[in-house]
Amino acid sequence: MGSASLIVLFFAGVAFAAGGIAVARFFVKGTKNLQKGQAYECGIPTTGTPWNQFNIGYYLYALIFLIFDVELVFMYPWAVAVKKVGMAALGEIVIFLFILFMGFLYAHKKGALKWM
Amino acid sequence: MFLKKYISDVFGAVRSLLKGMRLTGYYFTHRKEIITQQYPDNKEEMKLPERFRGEVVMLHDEKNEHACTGCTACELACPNGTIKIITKFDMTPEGKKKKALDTFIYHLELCTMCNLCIEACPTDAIKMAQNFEHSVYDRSELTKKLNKPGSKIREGVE
Amino acid sequence: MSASAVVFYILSFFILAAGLLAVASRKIFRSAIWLLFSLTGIAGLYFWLQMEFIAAVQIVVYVGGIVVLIIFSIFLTQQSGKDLPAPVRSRAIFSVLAAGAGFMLTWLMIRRYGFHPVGQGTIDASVGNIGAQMLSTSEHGYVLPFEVISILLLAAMIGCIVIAIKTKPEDK
Amino acid sequence: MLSIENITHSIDAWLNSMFHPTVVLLVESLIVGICAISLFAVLGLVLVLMERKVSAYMQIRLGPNRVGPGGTLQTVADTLKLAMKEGLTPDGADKFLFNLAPFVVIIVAMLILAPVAFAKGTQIWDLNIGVLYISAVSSLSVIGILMAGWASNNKYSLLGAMRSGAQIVSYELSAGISVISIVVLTGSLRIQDIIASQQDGWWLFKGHIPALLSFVIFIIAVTAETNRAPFDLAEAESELTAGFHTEYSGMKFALFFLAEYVNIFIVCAIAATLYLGGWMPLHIGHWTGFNQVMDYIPSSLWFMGKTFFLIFVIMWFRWTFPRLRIDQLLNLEWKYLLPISMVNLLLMTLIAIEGWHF
Amino acid sequence: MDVVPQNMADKPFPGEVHPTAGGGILVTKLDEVINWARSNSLWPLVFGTSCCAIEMMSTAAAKYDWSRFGFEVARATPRQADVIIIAGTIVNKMAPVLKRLYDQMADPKYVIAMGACATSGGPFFYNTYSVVKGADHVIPVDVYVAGCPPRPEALLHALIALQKKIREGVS
Amino acid sequence: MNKEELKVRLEALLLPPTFEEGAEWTTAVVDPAGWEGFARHLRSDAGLEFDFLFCVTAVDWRTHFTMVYHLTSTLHRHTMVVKVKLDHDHPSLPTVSDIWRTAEFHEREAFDLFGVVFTGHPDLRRLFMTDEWNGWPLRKDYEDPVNMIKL
Amino acid sequence: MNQVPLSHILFVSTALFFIGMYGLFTRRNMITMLMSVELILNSVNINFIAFNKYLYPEKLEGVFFSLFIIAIAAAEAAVAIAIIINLYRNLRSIDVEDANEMKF
Amino acid sequence: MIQEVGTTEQGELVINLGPQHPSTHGVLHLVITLSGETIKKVEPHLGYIHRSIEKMCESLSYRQFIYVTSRMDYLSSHINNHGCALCVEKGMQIEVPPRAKVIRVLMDELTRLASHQLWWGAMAMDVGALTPFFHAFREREAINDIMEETCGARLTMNYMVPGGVMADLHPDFQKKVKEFIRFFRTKIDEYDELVTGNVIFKSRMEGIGYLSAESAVSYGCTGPTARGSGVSCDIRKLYPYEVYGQLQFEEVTATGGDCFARYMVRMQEMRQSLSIIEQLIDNIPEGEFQAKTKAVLKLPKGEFYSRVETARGEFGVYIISEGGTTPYRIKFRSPGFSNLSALDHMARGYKIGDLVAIMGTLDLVIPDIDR
Ligand code: SF4
Ligand code: SF4
Ligand code: SF4
Repeated sequence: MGSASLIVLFFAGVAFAAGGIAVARFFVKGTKNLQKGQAYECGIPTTGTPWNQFNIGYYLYALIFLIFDVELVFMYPWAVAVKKVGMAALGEIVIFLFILFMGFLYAHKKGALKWM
Repeated sequence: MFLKKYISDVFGAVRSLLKGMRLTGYYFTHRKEIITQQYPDNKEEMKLPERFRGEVVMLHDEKNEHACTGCTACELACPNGTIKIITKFDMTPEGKKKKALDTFIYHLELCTMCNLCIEACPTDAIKMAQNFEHSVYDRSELTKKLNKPGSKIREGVE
Repeated sequence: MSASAVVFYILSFFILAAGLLAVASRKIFRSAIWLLFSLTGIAGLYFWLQMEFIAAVQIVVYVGGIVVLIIFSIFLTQQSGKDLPAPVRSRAIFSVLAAGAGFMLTWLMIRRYGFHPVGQGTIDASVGNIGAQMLSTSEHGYVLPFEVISILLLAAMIGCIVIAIKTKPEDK
Repeated sequence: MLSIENITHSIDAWLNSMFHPTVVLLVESLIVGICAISLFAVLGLVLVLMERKVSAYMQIRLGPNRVGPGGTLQTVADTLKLAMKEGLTPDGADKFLFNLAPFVVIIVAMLILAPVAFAKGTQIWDLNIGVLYISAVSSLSVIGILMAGWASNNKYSLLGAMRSGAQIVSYELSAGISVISIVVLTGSLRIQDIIASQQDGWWLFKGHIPALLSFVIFIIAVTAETNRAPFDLAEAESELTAGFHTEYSGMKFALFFLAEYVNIFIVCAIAATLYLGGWMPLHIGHWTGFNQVMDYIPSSLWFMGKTFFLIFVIMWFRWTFPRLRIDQLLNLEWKYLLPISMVNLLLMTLIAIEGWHF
Repeated sequence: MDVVPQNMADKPFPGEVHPTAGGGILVTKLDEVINWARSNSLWPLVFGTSCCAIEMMSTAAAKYDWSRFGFEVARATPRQADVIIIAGTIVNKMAPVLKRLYDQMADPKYVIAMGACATSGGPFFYNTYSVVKGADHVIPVDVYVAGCPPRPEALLHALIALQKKIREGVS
Repeated sequence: MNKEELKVRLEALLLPPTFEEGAEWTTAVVDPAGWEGFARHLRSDAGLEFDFLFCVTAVDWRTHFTMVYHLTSTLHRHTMVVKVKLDHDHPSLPTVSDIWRTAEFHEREAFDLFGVVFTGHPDLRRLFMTDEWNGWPLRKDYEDPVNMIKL
Repeated sequence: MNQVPLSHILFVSTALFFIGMYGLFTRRNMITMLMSVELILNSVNINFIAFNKYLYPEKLEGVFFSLFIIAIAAAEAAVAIAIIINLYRNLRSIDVEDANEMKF
Repeated sequence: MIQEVGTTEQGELVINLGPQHPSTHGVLHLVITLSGETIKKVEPHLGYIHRSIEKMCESLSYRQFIYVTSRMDYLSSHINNHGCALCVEKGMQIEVPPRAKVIRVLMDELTRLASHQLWWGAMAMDVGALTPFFHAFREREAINDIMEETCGARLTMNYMVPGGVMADLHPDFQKKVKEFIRFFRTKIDEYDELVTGNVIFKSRMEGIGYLSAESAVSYGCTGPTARGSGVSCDIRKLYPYEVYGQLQFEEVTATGGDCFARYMVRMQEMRQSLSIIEQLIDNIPEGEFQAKTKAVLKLPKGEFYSRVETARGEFGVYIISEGGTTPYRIKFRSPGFSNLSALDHMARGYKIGDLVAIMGTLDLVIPDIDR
């Protein structure tokens, strides 16, 4: 099957998830009480909301990831063509990776890959 | 230098990980190491040590007689009020009034199996049984009367 | 209308609706999610156009990268539970009018201009061809941009780090 | 010989002979959809049971053995139970996204199935960018997790989701590079081409040390990408109770659970395809006799065997290792896996161009 | 802290004993299947307050291995758990937490009171100012198991008793 | 230093305490006012260096309270006990949590169960009981008809 | 594919472009503005691909252009977000208006 | 106040860990202030298992109160009982027969082993390795079986009585213990293989949760927690009771002060306990297992303090007697209480994952802290 399969699979996924959830909707009558809907935090009422600024050290990784991700994207066509093109391709990728590796080293040196 | 350390780091790490995997792998492949006892199915062959304390029982002989004089020593010895002894006055043949046990109430739900009551009992009327299957749906079922209905004190026990 | 066309219209509707919600939603996290859907829809459009490679790239870079980054920065800088302030009424009207007028204008131009296929024959937009052309040093080769991209990425990375790390000591 | 390939072909032929092409398409879609759904269900049941049994044996105990013969119905009972459990939505949650998240995760898991070759000629769509497609679509699942974590309005969920966000995106890189290093050898992204290139031996054996290295890196990276222990920080039980799915219950939780296992299956299938030849039986160079013997084993068995072996390895990891801490986890990726895999890729390229592989 | 004993504030302790839901026995085929599934997949909440929790862990561990019954999937969040095994003493400060955890569980949910403390306060029944005299003052309990602590087999027995109860559709 | 030497050494202090006899360890009794200074001496004076406060107890004697501090020195391995007598109605005492960090929790405990107020304590709150709990449960006159079932 | 005229695809891309424009005009928050910019870039990409497909099917130029646009967009997004975060750290706000006041 | 807001100005998040949480080993409630993943502050909230044992003991007789103490630190229940019995004996000046002394020490060391085994399993589980837990319980079950045979219960044995032990050793005791020693010697090497040497585990432990010797003393830490920082504080060595003075064993200390040091101290202690048991098992003197005591015990007026070394550190019993049959005031000095107070100091600046590891190496038993 061709690209139609994506549509089929998409709907299969929807059907699967919806079916599963609907069963419970249909059969189970949950009891209601005041505390049920509150957020769970080890049995203690939560204070404040997590939907707030959140000091995370992850974003630098995400930034650098994005750059490398793009690099990866360019490497796919390269990888496919590399056997056809031969040695030149190796040279090209060495230059390509070398430049990026510089950036990587720089990031490392600057401590961007250190946890904050 | 840096590279050497880097590589030896990686190798050391992988070695230690493989060691752990070897051990779990060993257990995975050696079923004889499994020590599980299948509880409800092994009831027959299950042998509990005779000292195991499961619950307090009162010994009755075949004539439905027990050795409890109703002295309340066990009640006093019990640290958490598990035992309630209700006494009554029996008439001895000589026409004297004599204190005797009426009901031995035992709150299994309170008992901590500490053995102090058994130690305290002067006549060894009670002992620890090995029964441990105490699950009930209603907790009032756990309050027990230990002396059987109609039982009376064995002759000669003071 | 064939099935394929139906798919196209559904996809376009999806893209536009999600895009519209992305710019109109008052909850910033939802906004990001709608953007995500819109971008995924565009990837779907590329699939439909049989440009699988570009579609995959679209997903990898936009969905897997940029949107995740946007979500992270939302966590970092926003009270993501709070509603964004509603746009000022006058400004909203102006924007609608401006965008609408622009759209009409462009649309009219597009309608007027007839597009005619220039080239003949087709080339398979497969990864192999893309790769070959990318690596070729001939006139139509893209090897120079390919290398330049790496420099661009290097620059971006250094830029990011310099900017993001700048205030770090004060934080600590 | 009865093989899946023959069955699919005969069904296709029969349908085409009987009905109009559109009807055929519709019927086939239906079949594919049902197959996919049942595959999901079966995978979920089997893998969860397998996990429980594997863990039990490693932990010197018996594992489920009382429900059904030898405990085989255990996961059926679990699934039924979960389906019959209330699926509650917290009051404070963003209800729409909260309920959408399991859908996203499941749909993504479904979509990745498309190019997986289950047996010779059994593939839903032999896409020309097969492996790229898989790594692209699987990067979508992080969105589902982030969505779930954020929408729950729960601190544990949010922390877990962000951890997993950072983790998944990071490990995508080395997984991607590992894939590329095989693509360098095969010169094609198409799954069938990759498998065909292993006619005379699997890449793991043909590709010298670099192939082995990239295989190891790939396994580590996908373990991390699927949030499995020792990289299960997103749901680190001893830290964040249940991580991003803390607030999910009933079927909604089951869907996350299921998606996790299906993802494991898929990544292991990909690893098997890339390095162990997918459904390709074990062939060694020109030992024709040996190769023919191997061919007698149905291709689907080969595929499943390899995949399940890899799944077992990943489970083995889980039940052996302690969990990493978040900074160590990212360190591992950025300081070890990524540089190593980059260098490894260059080596691989050299091998590929010079044709040094077998 | 802000642990307002929501449920305790208005009623003085010991308060009332919560009755266990019961009554209508369902016997249709479907219910039978559902109850079979439910009874065989009781996922406990990771909840242990004191000594009994150690015996609960022993039950989970290799020698007694409650995974044979499919109980081993201990969930840390009440949303995904089916049964609370109250393993240990409940004190007044913990009672609102327990209540809250119970409330936050998704239906259907079950409770096992393990040990003397959870059943009745046990050793801490008399002369203590802070112990809840039985967990059923806080939440309804399905199965009680006495002992201090009950040995692992006793807990397994309680779990089997709970399975039986579910299968008969009593709760 | 043995018991006697320790006693001599303590008597040489600026505000010498009184001693109780017959106990296992040297037992000094000081009043609340002098306690903080005394404690500092105990902690830092050369030769004493009681750096390890291993037990803090409050005792309700119906007429007054006593705080009992068990101290030991990890350097010289000698042990002593300090008792501080407190008023029954308003028991209050300067904190020593800045001298021995461990006192912070122990004093909170004494506050929680006996109602002894430690002035200058960084964070004097209920430790075991809920914040809205009434009364000081370990005092002898504590009555709780609701929770406490007397045997 | 062939039943759909090129102009319909162009309609989509144009509409998306102006949706992005609208967002850019109304939003005051830098992150949402960045999101609008992404929409605009995407609409351009659609055009490149569509033109390539419909008008120059024998070439790959459009593909390459959109590839590079995506790369540049990613780099741009990365830098933009770094700037936004930095601004946020200094100003505790990422409203454009606030950013104007601070000249640096 | 911070708790009102949930998130402070600087993007710090206030999060509750416990009372129901897999890694707090019971009902400890920690309020953690986080900045990202980094811990800014840990505030323990206690009392979720405060069972008013001290109050209760004021109305229990000297025979009775011992059994409650096994519910405090239930993992060292024998040692707790031992401390109480010692204190009563000190007050009554009861001379314990030598056989009872040896039995007590044997039981103490077995308990310590069982406790450390459980700790090892639980701690490995905290850092995410699940299998060690089951392996640890296998050995623990072996000890439990021995205990059950002699004492009649698996966990809360109530075996010590003032003046000796409640019952004589089971005839099989010696044989079983020897078997166990042989068995455990092989298994403890497996422990090292599975966890100690593991690179992930090591990196989770090394340099984490640093506690200097001075702060350890100042915070009143005892037991392996303090010994991991190089503070010598083993009561068995410093103030020997029963037969400890005549035994050959080492006080294990390490100087690292981090989680790994504490971990190693406990691992070594297991080996030391084994050697103590080996020394004693063949030399159990014959004789009475219980001194003759009066039926009702009355302590003379006065104050009595006794201390023993539990698996977690120094356990003190402080009895103030007015001369009656019940104590006037009784105070238990629990090791965990002081150890816990150092948690905030140790955890600041580390990650959540580290906090869990630190708590693991502190080996907290919450009822012991709350009493
Ligand atoms: S065993 Fe202990 S608790 Fe139980 S009745 Fe006897 S003395 Fe009381
Ligand atoms: S059981 Fe024994 S101690 Fe108790 S009342 Fe009867 S005779 Fe007395
Ligand atoms: S019943 Fe006994 S063992 Fe269980 S928690 Fe209570 S005191 Fe501890």
